[in-house]
Amino acid sequence: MLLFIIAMNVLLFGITRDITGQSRLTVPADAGVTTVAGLKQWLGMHYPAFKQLQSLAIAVDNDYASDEDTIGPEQEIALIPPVSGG
Amino acid sequence: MLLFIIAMNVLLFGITRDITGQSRLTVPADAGVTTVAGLKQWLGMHYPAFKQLQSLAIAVDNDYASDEDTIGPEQEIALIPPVSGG
Amino acid sequence: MLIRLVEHIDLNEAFAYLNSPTAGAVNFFIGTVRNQTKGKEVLHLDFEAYDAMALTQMEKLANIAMHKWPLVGVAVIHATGAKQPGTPVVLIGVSSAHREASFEACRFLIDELKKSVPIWKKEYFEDNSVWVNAHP
Amino acid sequence: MLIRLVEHIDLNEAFAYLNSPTAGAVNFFIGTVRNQTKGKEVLHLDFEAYDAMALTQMEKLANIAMHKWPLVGVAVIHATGAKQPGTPVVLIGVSSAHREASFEACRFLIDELKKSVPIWKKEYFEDNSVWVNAHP
Repeated sequence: MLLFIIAMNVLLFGITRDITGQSRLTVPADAGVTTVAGLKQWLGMHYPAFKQLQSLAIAVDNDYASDEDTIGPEQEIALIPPVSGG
Repeated sequence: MLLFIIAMNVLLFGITRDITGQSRLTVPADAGVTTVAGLKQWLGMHYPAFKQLQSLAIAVDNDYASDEDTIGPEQEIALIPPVSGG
Repeated sequence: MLIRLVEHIDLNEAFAYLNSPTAGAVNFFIGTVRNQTKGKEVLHLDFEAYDAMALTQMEKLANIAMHKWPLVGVAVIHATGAKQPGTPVVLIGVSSAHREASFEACRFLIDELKKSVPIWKKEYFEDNSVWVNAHP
Repeated sequence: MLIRLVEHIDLNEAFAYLNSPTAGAVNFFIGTVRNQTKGKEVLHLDFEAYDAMALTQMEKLANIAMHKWPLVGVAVIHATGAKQPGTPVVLIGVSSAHREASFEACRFLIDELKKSVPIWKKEYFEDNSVWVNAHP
């Protein structure tokens, strides 16, 4: 199954970029992440500093995603820490 | 008494100027007008068309005046038909 | 406070006046001439002001707003003379640290200006002209 | 709809876009950089956007506003990059036939933009820098 053999890229912005020192993360193909909830769990294990944030949303293809939404490497996935525009 | 021997000028704007064909009215010295209420009464007699207006306020020295306010020729008096700025 | 009767409204001048390092919010309301009233085409308009009293009343409203809300700056500017549809005829500008105050004060100022500032609008249609609001 | 991420906000461009003979009311909210946060001097700021998503979300909000109110035009413009105190960083512009709608829609758009559009502000002080809102 394609979903499990290609790693998934996750775009980072704002403080998540500062925390990781990177502008994108790679979720390995063998991590078994197929939903937003799964991604959040994986992030919590690998980047405990994210848990200190006021919130951390996941965007899929430029829209806010829900925990149950499925995700895969063909989508544009991004972490959205608390916004502060305006 | 000075108040009664000098005629009183009244500035006109908007529709009151169109109704009278003048930009100011003169209230004769012998009309005995000494209050805003008196002026309104005098206007009603001489310019019945004013009664058709939605409202007609009197301004004295750049402020809205009340019926009981006294007026005289030393003040700047104006008729304020319904405003429509903005 | 920037209180003016002008021939042409200059948005940039108003913004330059209101903007300040202590302000985080600037609100503008700009009233423009519409090309119709109740479905009838307006060809042009004329704004007449009782200049001295209009400026006095505009300043009075600006002072009330400055007391009611924590504002940094207030601009109340009205145009007079002949105007074409699409032309700005009134500008209310308010700056404050936070947007709650600037929104509320901006709304207050335009609402009150329309009620009490001695300025009159005459609309010219194809077949007649009307002093707006004059008759019931 | 004028939906943009820009380096510099141009008020005149937005007004030219929003102004129309069918509109009688134009509202602007302009957010500017304040020189202090909780009494601490802000030296400068940096705005970072997730460009594609920010534009998508700004357009979505503009569409909601167009459906909720009878609007003539909507502009949602945000600046990105390094900014000095006093600089405009966000502009919401709304035009409509009557002012009720333009005031309400303008307020709605800035409130929602601040909640959901993926743009981040970093404030630089004398001794440190902070991503605004990031931590509880």
